[in-house]
This record gives sequence, structure tokens and C-alpha cells, in this order.
Amino acid sequence: MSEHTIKRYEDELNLLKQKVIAMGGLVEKAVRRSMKSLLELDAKRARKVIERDSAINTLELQIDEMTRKILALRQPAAGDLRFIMTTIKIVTDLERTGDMAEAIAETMLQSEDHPLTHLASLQAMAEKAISQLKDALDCFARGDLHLALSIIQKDGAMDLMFKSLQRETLTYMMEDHREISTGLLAYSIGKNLERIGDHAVNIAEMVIYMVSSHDVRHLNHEAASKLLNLQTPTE
Amino acid sequence: MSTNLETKISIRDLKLWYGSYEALHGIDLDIYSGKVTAFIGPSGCGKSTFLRTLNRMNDRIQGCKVEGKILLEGNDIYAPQVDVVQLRTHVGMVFQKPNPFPKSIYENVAYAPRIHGMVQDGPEMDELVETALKKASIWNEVKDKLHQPGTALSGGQQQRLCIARTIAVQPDVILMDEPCSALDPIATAKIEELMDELKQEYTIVIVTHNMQQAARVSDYTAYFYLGDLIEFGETQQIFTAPSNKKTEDYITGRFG
Amino acid sequence: MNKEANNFLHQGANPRKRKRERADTRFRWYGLIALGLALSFLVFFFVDIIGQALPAFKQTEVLVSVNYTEEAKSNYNRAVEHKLTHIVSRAWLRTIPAYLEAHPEAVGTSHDEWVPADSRVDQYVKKHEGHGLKSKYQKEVDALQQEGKVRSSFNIAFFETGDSKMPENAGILAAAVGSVFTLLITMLVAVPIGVMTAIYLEEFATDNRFTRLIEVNINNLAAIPSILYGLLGLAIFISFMGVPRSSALAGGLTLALMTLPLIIIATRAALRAVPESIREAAYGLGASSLQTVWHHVLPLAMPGILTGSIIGLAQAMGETAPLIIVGMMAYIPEPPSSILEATTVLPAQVYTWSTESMHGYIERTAAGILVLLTVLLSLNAMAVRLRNRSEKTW
Amino acid sequence: MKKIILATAALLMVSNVAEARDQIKIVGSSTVYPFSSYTAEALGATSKFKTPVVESTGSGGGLKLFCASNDMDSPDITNASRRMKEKEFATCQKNGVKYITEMVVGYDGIAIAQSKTTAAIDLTRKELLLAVAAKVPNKDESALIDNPYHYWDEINAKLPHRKITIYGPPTSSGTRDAFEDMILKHNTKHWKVYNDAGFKKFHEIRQDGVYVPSGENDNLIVQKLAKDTEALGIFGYSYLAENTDSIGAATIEGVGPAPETVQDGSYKLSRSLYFYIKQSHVGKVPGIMEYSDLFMSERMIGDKGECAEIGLIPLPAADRDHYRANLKAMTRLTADDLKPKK
Repeated sequence: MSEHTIKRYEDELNLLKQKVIAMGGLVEKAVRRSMKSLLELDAKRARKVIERDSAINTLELQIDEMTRKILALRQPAAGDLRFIMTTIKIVTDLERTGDMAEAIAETMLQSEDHPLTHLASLQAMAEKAISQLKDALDCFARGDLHLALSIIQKDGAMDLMFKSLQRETLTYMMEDHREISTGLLAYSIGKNLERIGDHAVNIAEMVIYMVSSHDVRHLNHEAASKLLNLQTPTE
Repeated sequence: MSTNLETKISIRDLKLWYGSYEALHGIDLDIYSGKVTAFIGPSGCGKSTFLRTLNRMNDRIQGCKVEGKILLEGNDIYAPQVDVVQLRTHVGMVFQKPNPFPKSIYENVAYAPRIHGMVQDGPEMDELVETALKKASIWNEVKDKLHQPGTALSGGQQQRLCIARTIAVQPDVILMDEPCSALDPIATAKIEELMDELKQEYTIVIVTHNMQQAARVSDYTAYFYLGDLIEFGETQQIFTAPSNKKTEDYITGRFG
Repeated sequence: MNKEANNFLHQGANPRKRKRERADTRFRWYGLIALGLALSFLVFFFVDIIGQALPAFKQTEVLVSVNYTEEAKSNYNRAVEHKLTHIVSRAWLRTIPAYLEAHPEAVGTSHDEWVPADSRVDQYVKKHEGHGLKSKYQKEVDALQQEGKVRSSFNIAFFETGDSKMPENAGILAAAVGSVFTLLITMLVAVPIGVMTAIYLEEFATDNRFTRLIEVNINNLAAIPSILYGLLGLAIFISFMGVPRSSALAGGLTLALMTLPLIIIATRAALRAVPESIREAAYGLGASSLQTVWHHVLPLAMPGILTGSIIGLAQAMGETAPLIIVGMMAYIPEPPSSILEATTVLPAQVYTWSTESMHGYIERTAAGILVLLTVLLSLNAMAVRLRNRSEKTW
Repeated sequence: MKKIILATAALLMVSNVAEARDQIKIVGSSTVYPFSSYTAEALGATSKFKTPVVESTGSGGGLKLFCASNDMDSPDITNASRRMKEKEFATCQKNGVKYITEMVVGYDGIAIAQSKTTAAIDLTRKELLLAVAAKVPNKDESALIDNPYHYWDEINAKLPHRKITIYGPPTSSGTRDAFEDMILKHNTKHWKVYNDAGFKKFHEIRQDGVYVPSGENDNLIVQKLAKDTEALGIFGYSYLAENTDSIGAATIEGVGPAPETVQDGSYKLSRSLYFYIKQSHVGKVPGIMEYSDLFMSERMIGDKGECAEIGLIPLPAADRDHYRANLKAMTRLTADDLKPKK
């Protein structure tokens, strides 16, 4: 997109984008760390994740403030308007994702006396979630429609993984009553990871709106691709 | 998109030259009845020129040549037998600067009906003047000073008087060439609100530099650039998701 | 640059500020001096003219006994005492035969009458240098003054008679009437033609080489010396069209030629000053070109047109050069009764008097200038009034 | 609409007027103008005739108008401060103005005046020439040089050491013409050095500020002389006559301007004043004969006549009678009359 006639406006939009990406980076890092603390039973790292959530919240406030200001003063239209709308939306998603990471870290702290099980499944899910989140941030940063669509497509896999985790924990809990507490913890972590994946999809949908002005929310992947007139990238 | 759109003016492959300079390169556009259509675009893009072809105000400019068709309800307004004077009673015009005649408010409104022999002076004319002023939402402000000079009114009132003056000949279409560019925001808002009311009865075409205004008042927006119609569509669509990159750039302020 | 000196808060002497202020003051003074000079010229001119002109409004009269004898019919000098023939005005004296012709019943009577004095006597009584009265007549006048037979009264004749070779009999009536006739013709010809031309050029003509040529020529015409219009008038109106030489028609038409470019230029300027938006408004409402010009442009331009026309006419009124060529600078003592009769105009009259050798004409010249000025100033006042009135109507 | 009617009426009147005219038209010399117009006024005041229109066009301009046509529009009489030229007569003949009667009404003198308070001065025409000409002969009269003289005693040692300043009429004036004729042309006509330099008649007046052209208004020269007592002024005799209280005249070759000296020809700066009557108009325009008779009458141009009072120098009585007889007989002017006499 060409430069804005008004340099300061251009700068503001760029800064906003950078902040969102920075926030995304922080969120992604928080998810990674919380998972790492969980897998490595590192309480110190978990506490750090909880501490650092405030930085994400601060960024969220800052970004909200900036979008408010741009809306009031610059009256953005068309692409700019969609960018701002997207920003407002995905900031919430990111903040939630940050909260998820915090929740995972807290779960880890709680689980000190009940060592966690199902770690293999959780790790696989976490990797998937983190990759979805990373892709979502990338497609936002680059305005990449294909990537965004692939995120929506991959969300099905995420759901399946969560469903299998559900089955797995349930089976364990039914077999052994002592497994219940750890099973519930694993379940809630899995739920969080699944939600992270959903937020990534939300972000991808907003990016699609931002780039193409088509609203693909509540559409399945085929319908979205059809609307966008794009071939589903082959994996 | 509303379902039963009626085309009021249909423009087909309109080209316009100033001498040897081609100012408009083949415009195709439909202007819908009972809607406000806004023309936007950077200065010198031909939007005012285009507006003025719609009631042949360009005829006055030397060396201005028009090719193509402009059909007002199916009738070519550039056909040789067309009476320009009659055409202008069908397609009225409001200008950038409020330009009331330096006569009384009453006379300003009564002038055109009188020269066109629409009604006789007297009670009929009084009624016509009152109706026009009421439609232009200025009656309450001027009813006690109808015989004071129109030039003594404020800018916004003057512009509404000009609109009343245009309405008085009962046109089908009102062309507005940047009608608010000389007005303050409050006066602008009043005109915009007025346009919203007027579109119940008239087809309005407005040229504006103020994109927000186009966004606020119009149902349809046409973006002109360098004598070409780049994009035409529903205003909401143009302002949230234009399909052309040039439109996007212009609307988002990335022009140039 | 020295920041210190540039600081506007810098206290104390700032040489640049002082210099600037001095220059300002100096400039103001130059303006004042120029204004003062212009004003003093004007005051000097008026004081001088009025001072010289005032005596012209007084005419010395002497009380003489007039004998309407049969003899006076053939030799009017016999009507008064011989020694008084050079004291009283010959202009009056020589009317006696005609008077007796018209009033036969008066023959044989004799009256004491206040009659106008000869110009030299008049000048002598007014104690003007160079009165030119011979010393033997001076004594006569002194004696008459002693007897109270000399008085000074308002010079009504100045406004009732035409030119004369005898200063005491010279008046401005003929020239004034001539001026009115001439100016009327100028106005009736130049104003409609000029205004119509300007309207055509400004509102209707297309911009092509031909109209541009006309424009350039009109602008040039306004700048050429007025005497050339005299030659033009001579060629067109007198030689070609056969308008009588020296007539108000010839002069008026010639002045119309001269005034025409001025009126055209003034009218065009006035038309151009009418905002384009008014024309657009009218056209936009479906008014025709004629209606637009007639209903909107012309009324708005009217003050400018009127002012331009009146100033053009005032200039024509004060013009002499072209009138010399068409024969209006002549001895024409009788007011014209038609536009075809020989006539003269005020400035020409003033000029004629100024070249006369007799002293009595000096004050007449000044008085003539005063009348001319009064007329011109009234014309200008009229222009202002007309303008104000036409501005008030809407 | 009114205007159109008016203009049409005016045009109709124009076409009519050429036939009937009840007002005499006189044009010509500005020198004769005062006397001619005085007579015109007298005619208007004492008779039933309309006062003739007298226009001051200069002698040449008057003759041109006079000779241009024989129409009733053309002037009936023209005044001249010189005699009609043969060429002008020929033009008259060509344009159908066949019969002309010539009248001489008197003389006009040019006065070389100065302030009354200044010591009398006597000049010759040649000295005057040397004082005012743009180019004068050098000492040995071999070539023309720019006028070097600034004091009268430089021209002639006998003259006083007095600055040369001469106020005179500008080129447009009839008096200037007369002065150039009588001082410059007359003296250089047969002066070898001028003829050798290619000037048949030299008439350029110096422009280095010594000769001050002083406007058409001779009254101005009178005022200037009163202030600048060293200066001389050139103007018509009538102004001298009117201003004898403040100015006096220089004598020319020992003779001062006065009616007697002009009449007997001893005062050299003088000329005859003429008027010419178009015979074909006599009887058609009423009053031409009456006007001419009045002008030629003793009452006007006699020794004590009214014109004499305003500056005309009368003809000798015999000449007056001669011209009156010519007038009565309507003697026709012939080309031979105008041939220069030997």
C-alpha cells in the first residue's frame, strides 16, 4: 500500500501495527514459556509468565488508546478502517491468549503436588497451538490471505487433538480415581490450548477481513475459500 | 442494495474536450432516482466538469465539446432540439459559494418561477415561495424578513436560500457543486440534513472534496481520477471496501 | 547571527529596531509631505481662482441720463452726454437704436438710468492694475464717483449673455447652453453604444483573434491624444456625413468618439466586477443570456457603468482640443437653438477669454473656470449620488 | 426607441441644413480674429442679422477651409494675417471657389517689449535675428555655428551688457509665425552664409533656454516682463496697447511701434491684415455684405475706429477708400494680383 499523504498518520498506523505484532510476540512467548514450565516442572518460569502478563495488558491498553485516537482524529476509511477494526478485535484475542498462558502457568503451579500426566498429548497440542498463533501473527504482519485460510483449515486438526485428549483423560479418570485431579488439570490445559487455537482462527478471520474486506467469520473453510476465490493451499 | 432502483440519468461513453484537451474520457454511469450520488476525487479530476455536463452549464465555456450520450429519463439532453433553458428547470444547480442574487429573499426565490412563467405574482407566488423556503428548511428563519436582502443572511442560510431558489422551479434533479465548502460545520450539517430530506422528492448529485461528507450524505459514490470514472458503487461499500486500489488510496488519504 | 541582538526581549537599545522605526517614521512623513503638497496646490489653486473670479460677479454701473432722441436712432453715441460715451458700455449703448425701433413711444423721452460701465472703467473702479483707462476718463469717473453716480451690483449679465468682445458684456450663457447640447449628444450617443459594445464584448463575444483585436484597439483608443478624435470627427462627421461645422452635433459626436472607449472600458470593468457566481446562479435557474445580463449583471454593474459614464462625460465636458478641430473654438455669442447651429462650449469659452488682451477678461476667465469647476464637481457629485442610490435599491 | 427617433431626426436635419443658412461663417487668422469677431458682435447687436460665427483657425487653416469647397457649408469669409498664396488661390479655383474679393483691414505690429522700468533699447532686425536664431554665422561668416550669444553686447558692442532673455509665443501661435517671417526668414533669405548652408529661408529658433516659449497666453508674457526686467517679450501690438502702464517697447532700427510708424512703413515689424469674401455666397447667406461694409467702415477701422481701440493699426485713409471701392464693385482677385511685385 502506498504511503499516506499525512506522514504522522502513516507513522501512527505503522506504530500501531508494530505494537500489535509486539504484543503478539509477547503472547506467543508467554504461551511457549508456560508450556515449557509445565513440561519441565519449572515453577520459577511459570511465575515469570504470570508476572509478565501485566506487560501484555499494558500493551493492550496502549493499543486501545491508539485505535481510539486514530478513530477520533483521523477518521480512517476503507483499508485503514478495516485495519483498525482488525486491530481492535485481535488485541482482545491476543489478550485472551495471554490470559490462557497465564492460566496454564497457574495450573502448573497448582500441579506441583500432583505431577501432570498426558504430557505427550499436551505437548503435541501446545506445538500446534503455538504454530497456529505464530501463523496468525505472521499473516497479520504480512497480510497473507493464504496463510490465514490455512489457519482456519488447520483448526479442525486442533479440535481433533483436543477431542482425543478429552477421551484420553476421561479414560484415565474412569480407570483410576486418583487420576481425576491430574486428569482435570490436563483437561483444562488442553481446553486452554484449544482456545488459543480458536483465537488464532479469530485473528486469521479478521486478517482476511482486513485484507479482502470479506467477512468469513462463522463460515467453514470451503465456504471461505470460495468467497475469497482462493485455492486451498496444498499442505 | 435496494431492489427497485430506477435510473434517472444515464450517461454513456461521455467524452468532453476543452479545446484539444480531453477532460473526460468516456464516462459510463447511472444516476438513480431518489438517491444522493456523490462525486469524489482529487482536484482537476473532472468531477465538477462532469457535474456541469448534466445541465449543460459547460455550454457557456468556449471550446468545450461533448461527445456521448446523457439520457435524462431516456431523453438525450445534448440532442439539437433540446431547449437548454427548459433542461435547467429540470436539472437545477446549487453552487460552491452561496450566490444569492443581491435582491430580497422573496425575489431570489420568485425569480425563476417568474421568468419561466410558472405562476403569476400574487398569492400563488407567495405560496410557491413559502413552499420552497419550507422545503429548504429555512422558512422559520426568514419568514419575518422576506423582503430583506438575501445577501444579509449567514453563509449557511444563504446556501439554503439558494437551494430554495433551485427548488422553486420544481426540478427533478438537483446538482450541487461543493455546496458546503464555504460553510462552517454546523451550517454544513444543516445542509446535509436538508439533503437527506430532499432526496425523498429529488434526485441529488453532489460534488464534494470532503470525503466524510460524501460518506455521510450519499447513497452512491463515484470516484473520478484524471478524467476517468474509476469506481462507482454504494457509498458504504466504497468507504469500507473499495474494489479499486486507486479509490482505496484516495479514500484512505494515500493519494499522490 | 547574533542571537542576543535578535532576541525580542532584549532590553535597551537595539540598533536594528531603532533603524526600522526611524525608516517607518520617515516613510510616514514622506506620505504626509506629499499629501500636504497636493493639498496646498489645490488650496492655492482654489484660492487663486476664486480670488480672481469673485470680482467678475460684480459689475460697475453708472447713473446716466439717457436721451431717447430721434438722432440716437442713427447714432447711438448721441443718447448720452458726449463725455460719457467712453464711460458707459458700448455694448449697452448700441442697443438703443434697436430699442427705439421696438418702442417708438419712447422716442423723445429722457431718463436717468443705471447702465453698465465700460470694462476699463469697471477695472479702474475695482482698482485693478492695468485697467487701461485713459487719464482724462479717470477724472471723469472720479467725478462721477464723488457724485454717487457709480455703483457696483451683481453681474447678472455674466449668466445671461454669450461671448462678447467687450468684457463687460461677456457672459457664459451661450457656452453653457452649448455645453449642455454637446454633452447631451455625447451622452445619447456614447453611453448606449459604449454600454452595448461592452456588454457584447464581455458577455456574448467569443474569445477569438477578431475580438481580441477589437479589445486591444479599444484600450489603445482610450490612450490616444484627444486631438486625434477631433481629426477623426472632422473626417467622419463633417467631411463625410455633412454635419455642420461648429455645431453641437459635430462636437457632441466627436466627443462621443472620444468618450466611447472610456465608457466601454469602465463598463467592461464594471461587468467583470460582477461575480461569475451571479451569472452561474442565473444560468443555473434556466435564465437566458439576455435575462441573465438584463436582470442580474447589468443592475449590479450599473453603479460602475454610471460612474464610468459620468466621469467620461465630465472629461468630455472639460475637453477642448478635439473641439478646436471641429470648429467649436470660435466666436459664437448666441446660444444655439438647435444642435445644428454653431455653438461653443465652456472650456473653449474660458480658453478664448484667456487669450484676450483686455484686462477685463482676466476675471471673466477665472469666473468661467469657476463655473466650469462647479459644473464638473456637480457632475461628480451626481455620479456619487446616483451610485449610492442605485446601490441602495437592493 | 426615443433615441432612434431622435437620431433619425438629427440626420434629417443635417441633410436639410446644407441648403439654408442664416449665419455667416468666418474662419482664419487669430490675429484678425479679435477685430473680426468684434465686428461680428457689432453686426449681431445692431442689426437684424444673426451674429456671425468667427473661428480662429490660423491664416493657413482658414484659407484651406475657405478654398476647400464652394458648398454652402464652407466658410463665407476667411481672415488672414498674410496675403493669400498663389498656390492657395489655385486650390480655390480648382475647388470651384472662383470669385474672391480681397480686403485689407489694417495692420498688426509685433512689439518687442520690456518692463517700463528698464532703460530703452534699440535693436535692428539683424541683431534680433542673431539673438534668437538657432544657428548664426561665425565671425568671418564662413559657416553656421550654434548660437553662442548670451549677452546683447556680444552681438553688438554698442548694445548694453544685458542678458538675452526673450519670452515669446510658442510654435503654434500666429504671432510666432509673423515673428519668424519678419525676423528670421526675411533676413536670411538673401544671406549668403545661410543659403550656402542649404537654408533658403532659415527659421529655427534657438532652444537653449534663451528664447522662452511662453504659452499661447500673451498675458503671461506681460506678467513675466514685469518681474524679469532684463528680459524682452514678443507679442502682438494690441497687448502693448493694453499694457502701456507696465511695459514699454524696444525701438526697431530707431522706430518704436505706433500706428503712425506702422502706417508709413517705418516700423518694420508689422504686417497687413486681410480678409477674403467668397462671392458666390453673397446673397445666399444674409449679411455678408453688411458685415463687410461694417468691417470696412470708419466706425470700425477708421483712425479713431473701434478696432483701433482694441489694437488694430488703421490703414492710411486712401487705402481704406481703395478697398471700400473694391468691396462695392466686388472686385475679383486674380492670380496676377498675387504674383510677387518686383
